[in-house]
Parts: sequence; structure tokens; C-alpha cells
Amino acid sequence: MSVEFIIQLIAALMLGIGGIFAIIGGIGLMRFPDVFTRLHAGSITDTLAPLLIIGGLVLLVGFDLLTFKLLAILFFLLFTTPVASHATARAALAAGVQPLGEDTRDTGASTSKS
Amino acid sequence: MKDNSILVIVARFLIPLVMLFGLYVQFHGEYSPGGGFQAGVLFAAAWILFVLIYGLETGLRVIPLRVIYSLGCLGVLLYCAVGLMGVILGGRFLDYQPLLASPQAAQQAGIILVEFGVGVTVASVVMMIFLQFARRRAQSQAAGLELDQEQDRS
Amino acid sequence: MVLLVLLLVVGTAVVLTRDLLKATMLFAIYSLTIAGLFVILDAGDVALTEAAVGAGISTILILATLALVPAREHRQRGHNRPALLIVFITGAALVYAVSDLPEFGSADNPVHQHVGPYFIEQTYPDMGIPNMVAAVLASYRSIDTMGEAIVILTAGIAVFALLSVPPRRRQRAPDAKTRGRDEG
Amino acid sequence: MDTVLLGTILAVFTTMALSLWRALAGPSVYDTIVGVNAFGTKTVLLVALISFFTGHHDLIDVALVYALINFIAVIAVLKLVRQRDLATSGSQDER
Repeated sequence: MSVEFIIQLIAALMLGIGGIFAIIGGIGLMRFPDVFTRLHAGSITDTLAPLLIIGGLVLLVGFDLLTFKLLAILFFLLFTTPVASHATARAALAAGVQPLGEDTRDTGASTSKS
Repeated sequence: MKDNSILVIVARFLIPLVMLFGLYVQFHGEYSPGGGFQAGVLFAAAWILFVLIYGLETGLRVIPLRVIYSLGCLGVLLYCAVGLMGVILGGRFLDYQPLLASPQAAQQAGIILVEFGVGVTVASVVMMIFLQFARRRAQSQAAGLELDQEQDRS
Repeated sequence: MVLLVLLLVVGTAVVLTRDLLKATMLFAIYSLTIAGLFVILDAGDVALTEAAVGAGISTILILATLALVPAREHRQRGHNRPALLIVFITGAALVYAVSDLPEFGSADNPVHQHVGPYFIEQTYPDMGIPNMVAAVLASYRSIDTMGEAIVILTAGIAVFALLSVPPRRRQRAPDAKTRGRDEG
Repeated sequence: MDTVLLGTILAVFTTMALSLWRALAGPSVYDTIVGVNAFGTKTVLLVALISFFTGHHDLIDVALVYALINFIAVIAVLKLVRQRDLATSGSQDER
């Protein structure tokens, strides 16, 4: 039970959980009914999965120039993808796509509930 | 897109980083993947992001049209000048050996200069092509041309 | 390989879809996929170029073009039989020619016999830089690269010449402004 | 460790395929944009993982470029969808 082994174990766990989250987000992206819920699923796979996967890779590397590059990737991803999701949602809302709500699902989305 | 303040803030913060990364790709190209071509494209992409956020007018105020044209030609001229420098200093065209005393340093200096020329050319040409495509609609409408029929007429 | 299957799916979809905006975005996906393939083949420079140019700049340029044209592709009725025949014959010939190619990745290939070993051995002693691609592009084959730079500049000048609205027309009165733009 | 990396790569592949399906089948333009965005992010992760798996660490640069370029492309698509023009500054209607 050395320190390296523990670090490797944590890294492997993070990679595995990140992969599972990615798959969950992908399934959500496929199965959800309208744009906004899909966006929600896609955002979760866009932020949590990179956080875990790149975090695991950083743990694997140790301290290096490579660590800096990986952290830069993480930084960019965490900044850009939520903003892109936000801009998508905003554009969709501005274009008149109504979010599905509890009461509008049956009546055909005449009133929005957001 | 200027009304979306989140986008504006993030882009304002991201554009310098894209440019910095372009410079890294440009001048670190001998040690890792990269080179003039990719760096020029990244630089142009940063400018295009700026244009997407703030509009073409502001983008042209940052880098005027004349500067874009001149830079595109200056890049090629820099390349040729490095080549001719070899001729003047007693070598062959694009022979970097006479530039400096040590052959390895001479080669590296030549490669860096030449890649810089390529990068400048590519950046300005990509900017110019984007510019022409992006402003054609407004210009054509100002000239009273029909966009979709114009191709048949000419 | 999984990526190749993805590539096939995306390529087919790009051809089949009629919505040009969707086709553009699928084309960006196609570029990303093919760049991932280059990464798997360990071609860093090519992958970088494909990522920056294919996925970024060419997508943006196609979008800028889409702002000028109608959003849907014109569906053409019927097939051009001779063209179809020629395409099939060419494809069959190419598939046949694949069997004559040397084995992928084998060290005995003609590509690896001629000047490749020289570059691999001499790059570091000659230049002292580890990236062979940059050395070959900018030093061993630098006249080639100069030609490329000039070609890029020429392309820029050609686009400038083709797409600028001529000043003679710019002065004309905006009389034809309100006609419908749905055809074409 | 290699098996874990390989498993994660396969998971990312699965997600890529799912988001590709969303991009292909999406009823509206925005679904396609969501799919493309998720696909780009997954490609970044995939490149990082592959560069670790094969041990060529300098390929990380490629992932960095993807992360930046993907954002710019998505913003350009959104701007085109919203305003039909890439050159405007976007707030001229309100003024």
C-alpha cells in the first residue's frame, strides 16, 4: 500500500466514474424529449466528465509541463462549454422554442412555464 | 451577440489566450506539433471570434483593412527575403547556413523566420477571406443587388 | 476501428442531408473524427492542422457562405446515368488498386526506402530540433513551402477579386431591393 | 492502468456515438448544435486519453486546439442561426 498505488487507484476510480458519467450524459442526450432537457444532459457530460477524466490524468502524470497543459484544457473546457450551452439555450428561447413543462406536455405547448 | 453579457465576458477573456496559444504553436513548433500554418489559423480564429462578438466594424477598427493586405504580402516577402539573404551572404537560395556562424543555430533561425512569414501570411489571408464573405451581404444590399439572383446574371 | 465507422456514418449523412446548416455542422464533426484518426496514427502536425483548419476555419467560412445563399439544397430529380456509371467504374478501379498497395506500416515500403531514413537520421545532427515535420517543411523542402505561401496569398487575392462588390454597382440606386429572395 | 484507460476510451466512444446520433436525428437545429458541442468535448477528452494511452504526450496540444476551436465554431453557428449574418454587431436593432 504505497502512496503511488493509492494515487493510481484514485486516478483509476476518477477515470472510471468519469467514463460512466459520460455514458449517462450520452444516454440522456439521446432519450430526453426536447432541446432544453437535452442541453441539460449534454452540459452534465460536458463539465463533470472532463473534470473527472482530466483530473484522473493529472493524478497519473504527477507534476510536469504536461500537467499544466492538461489543466489548461480543463480550464478551457469548463469555461467554454457551459457558455456554449447557455448561448444555445438563449438562441433557442429567442427563436421561440418553448420548454416543456408539467402542464404544457398534454395540451401541446401553448403556454410556457419557464 | 453583444447583448449576451456572459458570452462577451468569456470571449473577452478567451481571445488573448487563443492568441497566446497561437504564439506558442508558432514559436514552439520545432519541439512539438505546430508551425506557421496552424499558428496563423489560430490567430485568425481569435480575430474571427472578436468579429463574431463585436461586429465587423469594430474588428476592422482593431486591424484595419490596409494592415491585413500589407501583412499578407509582407509575410511572403519575409520568406523570400530570408531566401535572398542566403544568396547575398554567399550561399544558395533558401540556404540558411550562411546566416549565422554555427550551422545548427543558423538552421533554427532560418526555420523560425520562415515559419513566421508563413504564419503572418496565413493569418492575414484567412482574415481577408472571412472578411470578404462576411461583408458581402451588407455591401450587396447597399448596392441594391439581389443576392440569390446575382450568380445567374453574371 | 470505431472511428472509421463513425466517419462512414457522418460522411453518408453529410451527403444525404438537405439542410445545408446541418450538413455544415456534420462536416465539422467529420473533421473532428478524421483528426482523431490522425491522432491515433500519431501524426500530430496533421491532426493539429485538421483541427484548426477543417473543424474551425472552414466551418466558419462555409457558414459565412451560407449567409449568402438559401438554406436548403435544391433537390434534383432523376439521376445522371453516365456520371453514375463513371463514378462506379472509378470506385471499382480504386478498390481494385488497393490490393496492389504495399502493406500498411511495413518497413519495406518504397516510401521508407528512399529519403526517409536520411531525414530521420540527419534531422537532429543538422538542425538540433526534434520535430522532423517542421525541419522537412521549412528547411529540406523550403522552396516547396515558399510556393505554398505564395499559393495561399494568391488564393486570398483571388477571393478578394471575386467577392468584392464592384464600385460601379455600389453607386447604383437601391431600386431592386424588395424582390423575393426565395428562389435559386 | 491500461485497462482503465481503454475502458474510459470506450466509454467516451459510446458517448460520441450517442451524441452523433442526436446530431443526426435532432428535429431542430438546436438539437444538432447540442450534439456537435457534446461531440467536440468528447473528442477533446478522447485525444487526451489516446495521447496517454499511446504515450505520445506532445499530442496534448491537439486537444487544446480542439477545445478552443470548437467553441468558436459553435458561436459562429449560433450567430448565423440567430442573425443570418456573421458581420453585424448584433445590437443594432435595439438602438
